[in-house]
Amino acid sequence: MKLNSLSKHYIADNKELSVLKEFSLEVEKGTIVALLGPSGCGKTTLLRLIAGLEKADGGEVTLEKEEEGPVSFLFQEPRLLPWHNVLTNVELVLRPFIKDRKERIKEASKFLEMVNLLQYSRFKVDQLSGGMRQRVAIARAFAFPANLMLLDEPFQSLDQEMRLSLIKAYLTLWEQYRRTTLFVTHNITEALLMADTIVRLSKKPMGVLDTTKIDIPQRERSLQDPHLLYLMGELHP
Amino acid sequence: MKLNSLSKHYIADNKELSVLKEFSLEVEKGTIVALLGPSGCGKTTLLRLIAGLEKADGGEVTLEKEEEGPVSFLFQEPRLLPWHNVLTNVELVLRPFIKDRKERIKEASKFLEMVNLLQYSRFKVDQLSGGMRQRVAIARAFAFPANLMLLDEPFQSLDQEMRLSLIKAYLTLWEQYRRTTLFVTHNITEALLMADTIVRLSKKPMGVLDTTKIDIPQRERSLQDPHLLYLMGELHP
Amino acid sequence: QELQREEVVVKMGVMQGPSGFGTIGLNRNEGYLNSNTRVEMSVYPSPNEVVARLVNGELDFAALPTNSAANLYAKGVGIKTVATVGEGMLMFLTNDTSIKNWDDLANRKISIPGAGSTPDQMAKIITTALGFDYESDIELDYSIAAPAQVAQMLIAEKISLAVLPEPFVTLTLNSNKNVSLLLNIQELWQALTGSGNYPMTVIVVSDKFVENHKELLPVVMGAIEESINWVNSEPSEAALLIEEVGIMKAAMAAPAIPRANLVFRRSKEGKEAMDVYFKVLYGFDYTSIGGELPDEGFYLDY
Amino acid sequence: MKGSTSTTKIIVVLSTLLLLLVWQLGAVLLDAEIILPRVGPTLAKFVQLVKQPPFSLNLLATVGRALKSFLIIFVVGGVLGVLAGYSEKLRAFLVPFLLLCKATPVMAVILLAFIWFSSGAVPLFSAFLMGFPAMYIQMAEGVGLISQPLQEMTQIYRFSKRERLFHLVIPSLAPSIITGAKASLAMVWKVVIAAEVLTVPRYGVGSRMQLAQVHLETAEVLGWTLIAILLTALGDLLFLAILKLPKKIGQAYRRRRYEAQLPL
Amino acid sequence: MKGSTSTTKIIVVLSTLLLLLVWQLGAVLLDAEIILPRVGPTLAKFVQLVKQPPFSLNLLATVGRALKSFLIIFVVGGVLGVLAGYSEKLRAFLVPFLLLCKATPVMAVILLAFIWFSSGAVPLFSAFLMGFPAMYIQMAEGVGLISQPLQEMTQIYRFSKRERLFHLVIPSLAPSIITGAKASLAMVWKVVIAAEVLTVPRYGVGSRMQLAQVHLETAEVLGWTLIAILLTALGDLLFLAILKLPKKIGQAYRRRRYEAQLPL
Ligand SMILES: Nc1ncnc2c1ncn2[C@@H]1O[C@H](COP(=O)(O)OP(=O)(O)OP(=O)(O)O)[C@@H](O)[C@H]1O
Ligand SMILES: Nc1ncnc2c1ncn2[C@@H]1O[C@H](COP(=O)(O)OP(=O)(O)OP(=O)(O)O)[C@@H](O)[C@H]1O
Ligand SMILES: [Mg+2]
Ligand SMILES: [Mg+2]
Repeated sequence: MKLNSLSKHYIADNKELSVLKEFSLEVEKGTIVALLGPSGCGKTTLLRLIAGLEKADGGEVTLEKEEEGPVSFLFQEPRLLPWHNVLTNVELVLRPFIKDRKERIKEASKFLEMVNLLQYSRFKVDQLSGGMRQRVAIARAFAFPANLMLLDEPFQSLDQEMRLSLIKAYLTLWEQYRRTTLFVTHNITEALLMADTIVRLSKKPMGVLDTTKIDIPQRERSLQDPHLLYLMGELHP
Repeated sequence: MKLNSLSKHYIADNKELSVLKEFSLEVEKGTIVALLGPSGCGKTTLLRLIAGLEKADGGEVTLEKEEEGPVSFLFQEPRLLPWHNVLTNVELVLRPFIKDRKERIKEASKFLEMVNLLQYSRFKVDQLSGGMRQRVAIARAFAFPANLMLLDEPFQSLDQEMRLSLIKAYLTLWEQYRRTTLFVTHNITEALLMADTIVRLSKKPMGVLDTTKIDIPQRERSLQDPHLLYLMGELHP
Repeated sequence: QELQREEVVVKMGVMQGPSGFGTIGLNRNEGYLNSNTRVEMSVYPSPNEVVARLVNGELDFAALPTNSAANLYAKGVGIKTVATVGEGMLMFLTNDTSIKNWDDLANRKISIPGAGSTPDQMAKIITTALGFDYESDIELDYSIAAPAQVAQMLIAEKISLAVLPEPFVTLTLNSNKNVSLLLNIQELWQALTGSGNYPMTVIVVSDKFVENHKELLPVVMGAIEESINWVNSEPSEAALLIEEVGIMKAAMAAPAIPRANLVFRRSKEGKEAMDVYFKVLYGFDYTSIGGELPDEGFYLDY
Repeated sequence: MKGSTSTTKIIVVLSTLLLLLVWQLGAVLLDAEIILPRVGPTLAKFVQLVKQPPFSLNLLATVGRALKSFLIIFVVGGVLGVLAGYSEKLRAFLVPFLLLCKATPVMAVILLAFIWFSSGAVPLFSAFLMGFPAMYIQMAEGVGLISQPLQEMTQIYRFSKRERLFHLVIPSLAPSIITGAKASLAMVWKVVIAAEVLTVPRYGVGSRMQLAQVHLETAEVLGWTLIAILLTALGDLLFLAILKLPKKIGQAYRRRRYEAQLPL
Repeated sequence: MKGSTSTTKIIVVLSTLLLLLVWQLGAVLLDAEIILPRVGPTLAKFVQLVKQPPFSLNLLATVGRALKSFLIIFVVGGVLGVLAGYSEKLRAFLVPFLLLCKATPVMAVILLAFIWFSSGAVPLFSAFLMGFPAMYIQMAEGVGLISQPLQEMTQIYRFSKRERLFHLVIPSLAPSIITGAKASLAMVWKVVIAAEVLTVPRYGVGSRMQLAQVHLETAEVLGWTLIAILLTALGDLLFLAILKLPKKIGQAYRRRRYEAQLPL
């Protein structure tokens, strides 16, 4: 995927707020890219532009052939359908792909199992805690057979243990399909464990501060690894 | 504050879900207590019980005299008034305490400065990014002159730098008034830097796994401190 | 001993339409009958309101459909009838040239303005007398309630048969040459009952007024009689007054006055015709006169 | 509005009794049976009316008209409202028509209705004109309140038109549908009866009312009015039942309330 | 509904023209001037009516009545609605009264109104009965849609009653207030004119209509109808202006929409 001098501005408080100005970034096909940046710098805006939810003022997004088609977007908020239960929320996005209802429920349940919510399948959305909602959204995003993954702070409001287990689960999935993945995070550990490339962003208008490539295959990484620890130190503010 | 065998259950999916069962905890007056626990274990429910937003099925909350009166509750979601701008959202909670409008705006601005949003004072809530909203909520909760602070994942969706600076800011405030503070977090670093006591919680029904006291005064703590690093290792899952 | 007594205001209510024509002459001298008696006339759009005000005691005199007067009396409202001021003036009209005779009415739809009104009752009485069962042999349609609108539809030839009162009869005949008189209800009534025309409008007076101002009764009634005579003799002048109080445009009222059968008959003289009328109504639909024939007390002579 | 608990039921009964008391007091003070009969005679008349043989015919005729109008309004108003909610152009296109509906006095239209339709259709037509705007506006405004983020979500996850309709639009609109339908139905009862009073069809509550009115049988008029009130009450109860019974709609309603309760 | 752009304006004009065309076609086909005159003569009559001297008196009388009824409905319906939204007991207490409003045929009430008030008050009274439920229901349901989390927030941060009203309740209710007020106002125009037709006060658009009707001046009836339509249109424009002008309300309205758009 290539982001080619994207520009985007908003009007707020009677002033023009330039969020992106000729922002360019190249993302290698099939890799995971972590985006780190201060709050309000424009990360969500960038993902929305890529997903086509927002129109850029200038510039363009070029996708590789394998990246075209359905996009999975894990929004910064869970965005669940409040009138459905947990299972239906996940199962619904599988409808175009799995015609058989039983099969579909089985597939959805697999992902609910992954986020450890299988026993809450029949709970209504308003009966869940904040973290549980986020996990349903994760199950939905991961279950959707997309060619491109955009994840906006995917593991926020989850405890450390759940975080690590979901990272592992995602990596297993990713190794299977090698979907290009962009994910926004504020957690350096997360970035170190998952990303092929870590991109640090600056504010106003958003620009690339630095790019760090990590050559260790994801499944071999460990937080005890001195190279990763070194990188962590480097990346810390 | 004493939590005395609190019980709370919900009805969901036609079943009874016991969230708290005879849960007891003692919190020393004027200290900061961090609550760590898996997603969905009942942390938010506990804070809501203390704040009086939910009624316990049994047990009671006993407050010290200094803890009675106004409570500041930083909800898990920002809960801002969408028809007001950033400044008004903060300024409104100061009305009963500062009669003079100019004074009040000055005070509110001080806290907006703290969360680094002063220049966004006139932005409407729907023009903010997720992290910016959270920061407005933080400014409001900190500005409110409460005798008891309940913070539900206060620094979620903020970048590392902002997190550290807000922790510092809160500690400065806290040293001034010594308000008893309960805060929920999934971030062990946060807990280590802020808490006098770290309470780890278990699930179903919620119970205290273990309690760790940290005797180093907050302002002397550093992430390089081997004792803290040791504790971090201990607390990691 | 012509002392300047306090002025007496006599409140009179009439309905919009031809029943309000006769008394219009009372307005000539701003309502003053003499130096200290003044008639204050109000025109109400529907009989309902006249009834309400009468029951409420706000009116001393009122012009009412004859059967409504009997109905009120039967229900114990303190009123009496003092004179008949209007007689029948209803016609069957048609714009369908294929309808020439009364027996052509079979299976036709006849538009009647106002269910339960005098046109409705007369239509039922007459068609029954002609040998129809109005429930099945013909169709009485009430879906256009206002006589003006029925006239409108007849002129526009959107309906073909209707029963209409004056002045709409005159208006319709003048507006569309295809419209013709099919049946004169009055003539049929006379043939049927052997009596004269039926009383359609009466003047009633409240018992309270009779009690308090018995001496004024002849004054007021005399003025009404004089007014009716004046209206009948000077239709175009009367029409101007009619327009002024908001009953109807002069141009429409003037040609209709001569055909509106405005009369003045003291109750003593009119009682016979009323008796016949009430008996027939009683046989047809006794609720329309309150369930019983009015007794002697209904008629007041002065 | 929650299901009635026993307290609220008692309050409803008490306040009904209070109204009856006010009526009785008014009647005693007025002391004119022809204008306002007392409660006793009216209720007696009411019972008599209900027992009289053509009662069910009159009732069914009115109920039939009302339900027919209501169904037409519900479908036409619902569909047009949703479409107009999405298309600013359709909304603009319908502005004059809606104005016409809202502003044209029934009287001015009755003649045209009489010509275009059979006379029996006049109540239907008037009811449509009066009831349509309520439903339409509720739906059009309801569409504007559909959650934009959820809309984006269905877009991203490629919901088909059908799925979007059933899993986003209809559940989101449930409260609007119910408010609109309730308002329209209440309107429809009233207008149908009023139109019956005006056009006096062979059978109908309004026809009976009109005749009773002409005959100055006030107790009967009030008796029929009571029947009209009970019909309306029945309609309301039906909606409460709808809110309770079919889980989907009811839940959607409650859930939409919840959704509206989400903070920033 | 966004402010009208030039495209939507053009569409409104076109659709108005279309309606006029339909009218003209209908008139030509019917070919009965007395029932449906053509567009030209009607517009001519309209212009003539507007120029005639007592025009403004008639207009002002009707507008006065409508605004008076509307204000009463707005205040009474608004306040009672909000209170009923909070108190299930008040809601239950008002159930019978509301039923009465919704179900009692205007005809049955007009008689009583004749007696209790001067006939000038009959339009006010009828308009109140017809328009009150729309406002009340909107407000009562609107209260149910006030964000529970924000309500909790104001509780925690100890907002005074006054502050809660101005910073939570009223902004949250803004869309309900506007929908309710629009619905009521539309109803009020119609009912006031209908009541004027029935009671024929000295001045009033409805009175003129009734007289024109009696005189079979159909063009004049339609001319007055046009005036009624324009009045209603004016009311709608006023609401659009209110939505645009005072920043607070307008923004609250838009923001409430945004709030409703928040996902779980
Ligand atoms: N209104 C409700 N109805 C039914 N169940 C509820 C309700 N609110 C919370 N629960 C349940 O109570 C449990 C605890 O919820 P709570 O929000 O306290 O969790 P938490 O510890 O704050 O989790 P998180 O870290 O994810 O926010 C969850 O299992 C949740 O499903
Ligand atoms: N609709 C809008 N109108 C005006 N300004 C907006 C709008 N949406 C976003 N912005 C502004 O754009 C900037 C970037 O927002 P964005 O949501 O992309 O930030 P972010 O990097 O995702 O931040 P966070 O980590 O806090 O989520 C912010 O300053 C915000 O105020
Ligand atoms: Mg963001
Ligand atoms: Mg929580």
